[in-house]
Amino acid sequence: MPELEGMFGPEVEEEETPGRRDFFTQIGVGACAVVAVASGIVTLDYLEPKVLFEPSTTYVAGSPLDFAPGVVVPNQEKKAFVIGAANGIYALSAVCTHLGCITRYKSDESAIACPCHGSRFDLEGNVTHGPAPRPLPWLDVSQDANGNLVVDTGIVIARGKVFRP
Amino acid sequence: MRRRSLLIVIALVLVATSCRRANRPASAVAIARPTQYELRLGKEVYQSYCIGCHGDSGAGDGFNAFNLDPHPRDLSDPVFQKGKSNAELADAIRRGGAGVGLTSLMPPWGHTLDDRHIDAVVVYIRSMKR
Amino acid sequence: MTTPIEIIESDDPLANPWRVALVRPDGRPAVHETDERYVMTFPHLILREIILFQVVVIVLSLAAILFNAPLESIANPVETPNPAKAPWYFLGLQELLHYFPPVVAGVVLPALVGICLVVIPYWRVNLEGAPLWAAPSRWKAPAIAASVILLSILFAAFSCWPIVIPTVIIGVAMFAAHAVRPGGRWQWLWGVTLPEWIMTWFVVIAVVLTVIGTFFRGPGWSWVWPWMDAPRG
Amino acid sequence: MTVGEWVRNTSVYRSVIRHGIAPTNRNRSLIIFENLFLHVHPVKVREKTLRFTHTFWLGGITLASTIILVATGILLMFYYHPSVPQAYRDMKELQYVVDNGVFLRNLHRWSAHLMVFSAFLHMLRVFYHRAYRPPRQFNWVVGVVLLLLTLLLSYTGYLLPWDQLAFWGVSVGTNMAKQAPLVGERVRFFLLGGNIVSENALLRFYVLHCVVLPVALLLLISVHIWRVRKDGGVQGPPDDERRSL
Amino acid sequence: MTLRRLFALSSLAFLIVLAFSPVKNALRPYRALQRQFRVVGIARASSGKAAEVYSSRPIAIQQVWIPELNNRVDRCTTCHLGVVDAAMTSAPEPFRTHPPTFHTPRDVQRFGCTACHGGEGLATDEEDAHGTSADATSPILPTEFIEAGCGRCHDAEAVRDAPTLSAGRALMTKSNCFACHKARGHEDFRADAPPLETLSMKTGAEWLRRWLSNPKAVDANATMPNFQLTGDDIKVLSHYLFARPVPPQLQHAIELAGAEPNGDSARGKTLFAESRCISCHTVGGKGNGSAPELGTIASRASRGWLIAFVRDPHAFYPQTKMPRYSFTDADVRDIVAWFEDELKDFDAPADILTPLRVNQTFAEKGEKLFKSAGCFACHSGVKEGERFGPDLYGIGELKATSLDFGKRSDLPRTLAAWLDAKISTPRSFASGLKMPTFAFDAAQKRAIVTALLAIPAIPVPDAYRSTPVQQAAIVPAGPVGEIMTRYRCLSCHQIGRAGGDISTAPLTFEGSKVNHDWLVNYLAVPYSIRPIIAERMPVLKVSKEEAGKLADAIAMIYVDPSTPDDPFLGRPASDHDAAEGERLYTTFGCRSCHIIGKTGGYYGPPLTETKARLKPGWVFRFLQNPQRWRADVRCPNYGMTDTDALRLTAYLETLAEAPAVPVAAAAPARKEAAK
Repeated sequence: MPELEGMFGPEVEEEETPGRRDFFTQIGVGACAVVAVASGIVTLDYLEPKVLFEPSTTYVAGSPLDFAPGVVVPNQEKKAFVIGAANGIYALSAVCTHLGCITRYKSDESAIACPCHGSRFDLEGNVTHGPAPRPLPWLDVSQDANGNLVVDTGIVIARGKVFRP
Repeated sequence: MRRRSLLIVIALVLVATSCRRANRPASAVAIARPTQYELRLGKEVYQSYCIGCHGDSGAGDGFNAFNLDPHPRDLSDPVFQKGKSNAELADAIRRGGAGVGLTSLMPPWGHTLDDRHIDAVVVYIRSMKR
Repeated sequence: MTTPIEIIESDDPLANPWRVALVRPDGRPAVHETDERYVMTFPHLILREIILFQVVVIVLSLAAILFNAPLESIANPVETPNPAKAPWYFLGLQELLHYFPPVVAGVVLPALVGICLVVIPYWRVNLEGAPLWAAPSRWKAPAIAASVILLSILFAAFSCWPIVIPTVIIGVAMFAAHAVRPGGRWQWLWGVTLPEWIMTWFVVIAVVLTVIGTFFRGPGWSWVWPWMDAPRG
Repeated sequence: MTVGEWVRNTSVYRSVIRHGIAPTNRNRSLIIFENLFLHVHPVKVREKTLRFTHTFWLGGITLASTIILVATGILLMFYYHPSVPQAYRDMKELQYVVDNGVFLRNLHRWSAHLMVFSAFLHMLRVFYHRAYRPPRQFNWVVGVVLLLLTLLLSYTGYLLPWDQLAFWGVSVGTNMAKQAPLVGERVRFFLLGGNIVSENALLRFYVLHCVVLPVALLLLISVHIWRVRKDGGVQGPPDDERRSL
Repeated sequence: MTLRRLFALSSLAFLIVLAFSPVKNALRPYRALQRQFRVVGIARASSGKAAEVYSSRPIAIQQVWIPELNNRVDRCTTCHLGVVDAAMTSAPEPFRTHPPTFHTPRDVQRFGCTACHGGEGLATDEEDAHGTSADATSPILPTEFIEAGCGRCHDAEAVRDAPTLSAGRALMTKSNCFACHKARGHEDFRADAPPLETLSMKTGAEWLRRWLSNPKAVDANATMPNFQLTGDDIKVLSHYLFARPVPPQLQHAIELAGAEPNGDSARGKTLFAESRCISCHTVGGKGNGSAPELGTIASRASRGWLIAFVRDPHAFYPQTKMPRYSFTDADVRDIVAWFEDELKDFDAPADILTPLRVNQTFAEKGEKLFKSAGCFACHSGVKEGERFGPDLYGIGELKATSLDFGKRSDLPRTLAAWLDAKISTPRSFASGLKMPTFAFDAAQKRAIVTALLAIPAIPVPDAYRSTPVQQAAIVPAGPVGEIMTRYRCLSCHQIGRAGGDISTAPLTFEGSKVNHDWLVNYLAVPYSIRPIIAERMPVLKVSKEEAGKLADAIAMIYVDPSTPDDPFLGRPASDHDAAEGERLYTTFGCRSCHIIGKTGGYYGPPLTETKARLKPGWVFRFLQNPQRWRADVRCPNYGMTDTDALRLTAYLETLAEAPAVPVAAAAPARKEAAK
């Protein structure tokens, strides 16, 4: 719009030299930019929770003696199964790998079944039927000072790593 | 540009130093003194179980001491205190005289007192040093 | 680029492009002036606005760094602090409650103030802006004197001295304005309009009541001196 | 070519900001009228309105504190549960756990006080400058309503920390409202969602404080500022008696 | 100042001021402490791997969250990083390991820190967490009163590891605090102060004046506090008390007794000593001290009253702990004759026992004062809802700022100081206060303050409350129960959790412990079982018939089902076993405390008469775990095998002599023991 240029009159200048003016402008704009960026970072920091009020991922499953081979003990709240095997004890996540429903143990069929879409798993977590894409993950099992089994649903371990008390 | 960033850095440093609080923990190597709590617990245990033979001040002059041979140990003796570590004292209390190769007249307390009581008694014994 | 700001004073719409149209003085918007110095909004106004914002943030941040917002113990419906005070901007009202029946102090007076504020621009006397004593009339002085005296007596009947005293002072000042000589140091007093007198009266009372309520009231709404330790209640 | 120049030459930049950066009056004008927020300003302003004593910037201070209040208020909402006793505990969380939480809370609190204070002073300034006169009558009324909204906002926010100060401040305040003839009891009942200051009251005050009143306030502020422009810009001291009707 | 320069300056100021809070945040003290902890931890780590754990610790807020315990959140471990870390024993604060207690370190996750210690668990800076400022909502409990923390959950019991707390609670009960003050768990409290009906026939105006002006000065064992009554108060109260009618039966009994001839003072002295009255009373300060001092008893009570009272204390004072001895009429006359001869205040005026002539006007005033001063709370009992003093609910968590310090500008503004002053000099806070002054010493005051600080504003949830099984003492109905009531067994002995603490022998399982025949003899003529303890059971003059009934009932009722009748399971111990047992007796060093034959210590009971006294099953179980029935038994647990315990039992069962060392031989040791 060069034809409009004249409408705005000549450029308005102040008494300062351009160098000085630039310097002050730059300080001002620079400081404001730093504030903008820094407040963004500080805001992100502010929004990051520093403490969590979430239930612990570990729970005490009981004495190892309670898990003879074939015993399956589900824990609804922590969404896990603790299963006694011939060579030890292991824990399975009860969260279906399909869409996250909580699976149930069918004692009459010795299988784990998902009520939502009919996925089925064997006692080692392998998919035997249905839409589930992956086997149920194995969870970390350890022993506390009193000798009780402690399951950590937050730690997934390699399949087949049976815990021997 | 350089002057600007310099100014900003100086400003930040100024801010940073001005709000540092003088709140430093003691040096890492310092050893804390026994708490009042431990001393009190130790004293209670001592006065329940030990005072009869070892006496109020630990000098081995309890009312039951007269019939004991060998005589109960003078626990306040600085030489004795220096010669035994806390672990040795606790061991002697736990296993008794017979357990550490001394007289069986000093009974073992390991089944009666738990570790915290024994440790507390050791702390209290240390406080009886003349 | 060192030429000073050049202010263009012209009625030429091409030279003053912000003026899209000229309107008659009785129309809207009421843009009358053509003989003023104008400057570019950017940077002159925008920069000032930014600085203003920055200063406000700086002042408030300093306050926020230096003074923590009050936080007392968790609300306990069975333990009334003594005195239980409303937020500071309501303490004038709470102070009024000390003198007047609740309906008057809690409803009538605030409602009156609110209505008065709203109707200000629709009253002729407010718009004319003539000094109080500019147009001499026979009834003005007696009427004002009567109002001041009546109001004083009314509030005195409730022993509301924080209102009576400002009322009397303002009343005296109004008549003092009548007496000031033009051209003297006090000339501005003569120029004060009636609405301004009333508003001043209202502001002084509001400030006095709020200050009393905030600083001078202790347990049981009794009078305390803020620099003395309030008795614990 | 510096990075700045390169950025300014990208088509994305140019699609957003259409004017150059050279300090020409044309660019400066474009800055104003190509920006939604600055558009409320004219391109040029009367120089004398920039003087401090013209307005004492009181409206600006009020607006600035409003902006601070909105920003800090939104951030504070992330950590606030309007329930008993969690509300009070959240104050402690802000203080002890959340990074900069206590600073934001302080800032919010002091800004609120400043806003009430500066809005009141702004009203006095306008009155004594006789800036309520035509054509600004309506804007004066809007301003009075804004002052009322400011008071209500501050008051509703007063309860939210759920500490003794808040609880009894609000108890005293709502009991004053109760004195109104006929409607007083009902008003208090509706305001508190019950007969006592309880969790219901906390929730109501929360909704009023965070949704209803701010929306009303921001709408009216827009009207208020728009009307300032429409009514001929800020009006300073009435030195020019030609304008009195 | 040009606009741009102003802009530059304000922008810089804007930046600096806004940077303040984040920088301050980054420099929060706990972060520095956590870095310091890494250094300390690495220096103390036993292995490279352990050091690795310290160095990789994140700098973050630590917390213990216990939703079940009033949603408690304790962040103390943010700074106190070594609380459960055994490597940090004797490390500098705040990293030091918590001193081992019953609950630490094992229960830290279950209770957090502030449940016991107080303080603001949410806080992450020292001043707020410890609540050291005057207006802190929750100041930390001073270490001096730390046992108050135990009392928050253990709210109705004596806690073994908290002797100060337990002592404070016992002292509060004994001092009848709950007669005036409401407190949780003490709603049904009834003071057992003596009834005042027979006062006009018991004592005189002068003695009453002395008593009312300061009970402790008259009798050091007095539980009644000093009401700081004025001369006029005492006068009108005396008139009221002397105006109260005496029940006709008692009046009759006292009058008859007063008319009886004088007894034999010398015989009375012997009887008094034999009966071991000082098991409860004191004479000249010697004795147990749980009952009144008898050193000046003849100047305190009239002869007739004393005779009638000793014959049947329960008719005068139903709640008394004093047993009704089976004295003959002459016995009592003799004992009181000895009182009249020897136990007298010889400096007292002759009219100390002269009754008052009642003025009815004064008596009416006195009745009002009896009510307004709160005398009735202890002496006539109060109905529920009529408690005289302020409630004690939540007193342990009052905020210092809400306390009324009144005139006491000298006190530090803390709850502990306020409570201490309240129980030391209750009336120093303002005029017109009614709480009387108790004469507590410093240790007692500390104990009571501890017990008071243990009363929380909100009781802990039931899941966290330690609720001891409140079993009432099983006392059989019928004649045996009557005998036990008459002799007030429970005044000294414990049965279950009920009963007095004077005797060290609880009766709960006494039937499993001692032989029936021995018990019959012992009840008739008790003797001191342990030579170092001079105090023994009083000679109650129990008849053989009564003793037999009691022993039968004890053998039947107070039985521990887990104690075998025959530890040898039908295979009688051989001589070899007994010989082995004798060897073990030496090996274990039992003789350092026990006497067999002529040698041994005075600490435990002599074992010479074991077969006659103790049942073998009980001996066997005792040897296995001496603390089985009473935690404070001093005999060490040797961790014996069953075989060893059985052999030792076999040996002890061979011992059936009469006590080898007469009681008097242990005399030098008694004073020590009495301490």
